[in-house]
Amino acid sequence: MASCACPTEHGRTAIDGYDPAARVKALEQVLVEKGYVDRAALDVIVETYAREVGPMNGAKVVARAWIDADFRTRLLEDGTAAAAELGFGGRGGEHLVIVENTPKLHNLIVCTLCSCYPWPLLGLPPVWYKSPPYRSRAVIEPRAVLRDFGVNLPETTAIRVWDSTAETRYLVLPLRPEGSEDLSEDRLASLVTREAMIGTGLALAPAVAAI
Amino acid sequence: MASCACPTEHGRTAIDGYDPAARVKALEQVLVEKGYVDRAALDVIVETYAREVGPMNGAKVVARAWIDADFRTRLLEDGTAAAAELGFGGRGGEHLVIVENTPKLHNLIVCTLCSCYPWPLLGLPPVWYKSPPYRSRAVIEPRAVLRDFGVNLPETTAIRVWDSTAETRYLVLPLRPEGSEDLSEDRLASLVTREAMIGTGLALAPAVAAI
Amino acid sequence: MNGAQDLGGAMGFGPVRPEKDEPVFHASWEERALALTLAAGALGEWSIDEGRYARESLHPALYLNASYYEIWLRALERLLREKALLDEKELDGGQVTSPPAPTRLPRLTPEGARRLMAMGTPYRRQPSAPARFAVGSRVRAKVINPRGHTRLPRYARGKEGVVERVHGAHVFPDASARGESQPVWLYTVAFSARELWGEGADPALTVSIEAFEPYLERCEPKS
Amino acid sequence: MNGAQDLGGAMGFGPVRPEKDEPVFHASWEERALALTLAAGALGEWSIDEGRYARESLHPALYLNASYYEIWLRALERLLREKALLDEKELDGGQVTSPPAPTRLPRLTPEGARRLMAMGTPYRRQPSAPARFAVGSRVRAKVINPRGHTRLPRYARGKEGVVERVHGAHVFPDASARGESQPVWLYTVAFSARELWGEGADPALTVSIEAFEPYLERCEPKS
Repeated sequence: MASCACPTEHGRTAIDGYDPAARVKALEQVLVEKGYVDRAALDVIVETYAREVGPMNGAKVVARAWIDADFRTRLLEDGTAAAAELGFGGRGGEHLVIVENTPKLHNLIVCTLCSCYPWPLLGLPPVWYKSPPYRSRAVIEPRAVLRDFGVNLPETTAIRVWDSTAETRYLVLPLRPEGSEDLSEDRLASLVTREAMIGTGLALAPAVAAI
Repeated sequence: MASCACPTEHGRTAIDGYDPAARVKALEQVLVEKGYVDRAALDVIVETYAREVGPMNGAKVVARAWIDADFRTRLLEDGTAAAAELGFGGRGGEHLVIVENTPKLHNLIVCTLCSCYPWPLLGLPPVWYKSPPYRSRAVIEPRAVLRDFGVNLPETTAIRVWDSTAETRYLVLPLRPEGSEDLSEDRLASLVTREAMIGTGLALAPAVAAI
Repeated sequence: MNGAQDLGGAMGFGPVRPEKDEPVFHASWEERALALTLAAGALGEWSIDEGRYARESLHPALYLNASYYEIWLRALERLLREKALLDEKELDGGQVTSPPAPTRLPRLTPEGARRLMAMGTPYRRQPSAPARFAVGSRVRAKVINPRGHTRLPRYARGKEGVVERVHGAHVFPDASARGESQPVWLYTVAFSARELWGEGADPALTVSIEAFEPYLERCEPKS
Repeated sequence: MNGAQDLGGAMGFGPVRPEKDEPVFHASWEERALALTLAAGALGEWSIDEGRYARESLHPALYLNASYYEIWLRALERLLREKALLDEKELDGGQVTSPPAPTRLPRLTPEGARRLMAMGTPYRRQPSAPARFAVGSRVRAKVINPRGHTRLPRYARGKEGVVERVHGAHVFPDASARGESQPVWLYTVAFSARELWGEGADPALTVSIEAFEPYLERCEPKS
């Protein structure tokens, strides 16, 4: 056993014996019995985020912005309204702001205080996004964080970090990769990873995406 | 099981299975075998702090200051030298500073960054002194901390908190209690609690000490 | 509050560890913890800000050892208890022992859940006063250390920045967490890393926060 | 470093719980953890500041869940490993598997232990330059966020105070933790609670820190 083991997110025993799986089961039972909660409504919520809402939504928005300059303009001006044109919006994305990468400026999204994230465009946030290493370091050493993701930006590239401390929700419009000029909107969307829209990654090169 | 249980200091299982009692036993064995450590020297260290050095030392310094105005002056001017007159000094007290309570000013000692404490005068610090509740709150809401100790100071009493962020070590010279005019130096020392010398308590009234 | 949630600039947590092909949920209890949190929240008994405050009020040693859904779940239990929807026995025993309490909003139906996900609940409000600041205003984040909920992170307090965006008037979280309604102007305020972190900061780094007007004062330029 | 050790002003830890008639040690392993830390430290392989840095480098989730002697013990293991006095196998297995390494100072004898306790190791040094500040000087604690060891707590950074005492030149912990020797002037600097904590701070509260000269800059009065 290493003496400086870092606590893991899963498969861990809480210090006070708290067992989330057992607690949540009992809690659901009692809330349903007391009439506060309808199990079918819970299923709808789970289904929504397990299947319907995820990074594929944001990727469609990005791809459209890459091929449609007018949409791009509207998107950067009013993210909520432009995303709604494609049918995206709702809970956790009531006030969307899209920020644009340029060859000289790289954007990065974080929520240091909790886990704010543009749900309608990206779905639920990944564990790392909600965890102390990312939340603590993104605002003080984002270049080092980017290296954890295998992204090495030139020192001359400015970095802009957006700490989501209100109900405004940010999404990065990544740079359109080289060699993607002839791709269809669908193919373009397949280049747009979740990480690219958070800013911890870049859009994939067409060759990589094709593999 | 309460869901907001506060971790206890003792009898707790570390999240990573670390067992301090087993680790320290194995560690001592290996360090002795490799010749880095002499068990008899370890015993001397333990004996020193288990029996010889403790708050009774500081109490003697305080009692002397209460009855000897010249000593008090020297003590407030150079704590290290004055404590040495009574034979006290050494590790963890190389640079002693004594601060004096007055009817209008109450002093409180803390080490927000670790556990700095005037060892030669007070011995080893109590658990609460080293723990997050005290270290976090003493510098922002000392009056509330004092209430945890049953001490209610008038709002008009100024509070001065000394955060021990260097090798200087602080001790509070508490107010001499009323009704203690005729007591011997030894009896006076018995009124001086550890808490009184940290600033989380006051010197005992003679009647209380006699019970 | 200066709780464990206020992580910006903290050190010692190690590298960020992205998980390859991470699933949306890692266990079925996570699905239910999410759904229960949303469905119980839809009863209208607490605001999103009260919910956040319940999470950040967890003992820091628990907060930093818990997975995020465990934090949500512990906070949900706390809210249900505080609002007297469930009592301690019901939480611990999993058995109903008291009659249901009335709630501000009715139980969420499946259709209502679909609507809630699709529409959200906007936080923009009619302003009650003109904005004090405009794009380009130099502002300083106040030094405050409230015991209650706040969305001004410690790392920005006392620091000077520039207003970059004006988002209109929004629900003020510090008041909302106390059950009060107080729309205030919301701004994006950008700070140089040098201002936030001092010597040795990345010279090409700018960090912004979303700052509610009560967090800000007009900046008196340094002499 | 901005580790879990930097607790001043943090919230959520609950009340202070003094223990009635608290014993000096709560278990025999605590006695040995203390004695081993002191005896191993006397080998001269690390400074008190390297020792502190080893403690504050513990993962915050571990630091906040550990008793204080457990923190010491985990840090001691780390130092012994880093200085190659013990290897991982020896730490985990409790069996010697490698020859002892040479140390700067010899093994502490019982007599040496008595002397160490009685004499201590003073930290005052000959100054290499005159003091920049005097009693009454108005100073500002710099905004710094070093990755390494520092004794300037976060709550004081960027804040203005007054020099109250001058302690002479002392070992500078930030350098000492890197194994470097650099005596610098040490001051007591007092801050009003209003300056440290802002609105709502106790108006009759003053807090001082012990500040090494490199932490301070002459204060330009606010306009």
